[in-house]
Amino acid sequence: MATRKLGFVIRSLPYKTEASRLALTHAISSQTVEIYLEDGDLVEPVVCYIGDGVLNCLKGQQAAKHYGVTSIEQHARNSLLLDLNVMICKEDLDKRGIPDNALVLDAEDIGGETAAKVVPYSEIQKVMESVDHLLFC
Amino acid sequence: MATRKLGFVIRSLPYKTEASRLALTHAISSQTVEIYLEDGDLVEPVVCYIGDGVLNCLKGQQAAKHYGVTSIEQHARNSLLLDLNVMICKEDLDKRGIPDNALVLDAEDIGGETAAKVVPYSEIQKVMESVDHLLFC
Amino acid sequence: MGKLTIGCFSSLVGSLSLDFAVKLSEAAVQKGHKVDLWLSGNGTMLAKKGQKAFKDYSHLAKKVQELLATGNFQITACEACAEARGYHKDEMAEGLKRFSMDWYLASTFSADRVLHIGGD
Amino acid sequence: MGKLTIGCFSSLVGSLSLDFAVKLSEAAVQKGHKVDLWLSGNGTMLAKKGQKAFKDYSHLAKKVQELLATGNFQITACEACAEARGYHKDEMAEGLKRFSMDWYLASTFSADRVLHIGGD
Amino acid sequence: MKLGVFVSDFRSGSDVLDRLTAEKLGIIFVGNGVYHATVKEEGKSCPVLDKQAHFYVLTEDLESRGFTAAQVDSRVKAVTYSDVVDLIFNDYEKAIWI
Amino acid sequence: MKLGVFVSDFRSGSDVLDRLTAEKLGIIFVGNGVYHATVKEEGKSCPVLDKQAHFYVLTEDLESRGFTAAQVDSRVKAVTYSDVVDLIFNDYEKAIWI
Repeated sequence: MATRKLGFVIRSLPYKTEASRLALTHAISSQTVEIYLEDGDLVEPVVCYIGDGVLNCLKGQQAAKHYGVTSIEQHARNSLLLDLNVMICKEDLDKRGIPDNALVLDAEDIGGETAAKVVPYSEIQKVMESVDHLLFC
Repeated sequence: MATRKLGFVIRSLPYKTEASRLALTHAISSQTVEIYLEDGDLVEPVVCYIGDGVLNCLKGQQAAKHYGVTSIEQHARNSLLLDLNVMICKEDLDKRGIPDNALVLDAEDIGGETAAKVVPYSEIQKVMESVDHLLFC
Repeated sequence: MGKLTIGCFSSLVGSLSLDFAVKLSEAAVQKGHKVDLWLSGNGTMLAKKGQKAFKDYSHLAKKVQELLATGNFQITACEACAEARGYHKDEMAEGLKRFSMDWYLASTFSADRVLHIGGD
Repeated sequence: MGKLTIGCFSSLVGSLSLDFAVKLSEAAVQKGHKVDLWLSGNGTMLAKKGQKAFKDYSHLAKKVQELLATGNFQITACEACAEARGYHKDEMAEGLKRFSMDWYLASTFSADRVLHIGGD
Repeated sequence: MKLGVFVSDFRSGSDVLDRLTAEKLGIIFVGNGVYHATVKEEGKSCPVLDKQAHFYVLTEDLESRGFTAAQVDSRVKAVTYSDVVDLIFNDYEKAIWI
Repeated sequence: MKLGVFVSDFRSGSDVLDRLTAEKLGIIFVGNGVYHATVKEEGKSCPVLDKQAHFYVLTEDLESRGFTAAQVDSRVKAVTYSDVVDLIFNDYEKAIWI
């Protein structure tokens, strides 16, 4: 019985590459990983947004309307619906003048119980140190 | 009977994307474009390297040895072998401390007759103004 | 009414540049212009038939067919770029052509405007 | 001897990141390590069979087969990412597997080291 | 020349843009270029907007990324794909993508 | 933590790199990251080399781009793929790619 922690650190802008979308879909896939593992073993992801990556968290993304693809906002909501541990770097939000109310911070309306946390970079650094593996993108 | 001039302006680094390689192979394909055109009609490319794009012109690229792919140097030599008009921005070379003798400036050894020219940016600006279409990459 | 030639080297999924190229083509055709779309590099991914539509991924196959049906839109993939990725002639989506790169240059010869989307 | 899991999302041709992933796998296997290589996003382009070798393009199919033959190398492509690009099950190169994304996470569970190449 | 420049990225291309000159210069923010028109850093709007040029931003790409036209810098005009076609054919002789 | 960072690009990633701290930090220039180890701009070597870290550059990627080990900044050690495997397994506990 063991738990391995994976730190997904999203530093890329949305849409120009698939990096942030795939980080979220991979993190979410932790929900079904048990089929490959022994009883009691777990993979626990934490998702951190830093740098330009914080722009993935903006509310109101209309990518589905204009391009017919799921928005990154929707993936972010799904990650919260599944109660993943999500952190957004406060300094990077402040630098870009993004207020908390512009962000996808919870998925309460669809049943998510865990909110994303806006935290100082030092908290994210601690996550990087505590996880077993780091996945930057 | 008409000639249309195309300005390929290479500003990308080699290898990270196919941008510079494809710019050169497309410019070179002007040699066979007549099969689609009426007698006497021509497409005449000029190739300009600016910004980080000047790093495509370095001699001694061993991409074939290490990765089994034709080097950008080889494509640059092919463009000179076929006597394309090639210009490299002097300010961008100077900024990066790259001397002329580090560059692929001719393909004399394989029969090319036209050398690439190291020119001030103002000359490249003139080319941009004089061509019919601009193709940046 | 004019002719617009677009070259696009960007991959099918992710960058949205191919989406841009197709949507710009659509807007131009709707205004009565003619459009040639040239796919090279990773852009040739659009030429493969049998792409499954998922909500998470760009799916341009249908729009391309609608544009082809107008008669004012041509789409051609670079032959070598396609083969290098394992897309053979019999795997091409319907209505798409394959030629060598000189096709693109010939298209620019008679184009009023050219937009070259040259990177990934 | 350890286990290295590499995830690579980069396209087959152009970025050379897939080349990096395959060459790093080779070096690791030669030193007695085990390697799992996960292909997602545009990285799934490597999974398509029938890629023609041209001098201008990365051609990794042969090296992948050599690595598979050692028995210390697994390579798996993301099923949805492949389907979205039109790579169906019968078009997979020999020896490559297809699974959903949880396969990758399971591979990291038992890995000593993980290298995630997450962009194009 | 009359040059229309499609700016498709947020963190690259400024070296090219800084040097470009044209009798008439249009800068059209598309893709992740739309952040130039919307994101202020340390309270300052993007330096590219100080250039002598006409600025446009593609509404579809703006909205896809979670912005509305109200959040766009006042120097930048929101346009649609249909408008972009007219810009290409009527306002600029050459178009480049960076 | 002991962290190995693969730096694969020339013009992006410095925002991430500037903030990273680690008990032992290794920076491995690969792909177009090799220009950090070889190109001086305005006569100055790349600021990333002033960071407190161990620096490596992948010889295969260096040579592919037309450089030799002799042109590499003296703070950077040229390594092969085989060496990189040892760095990953022996010298650093975590590896990231930026």
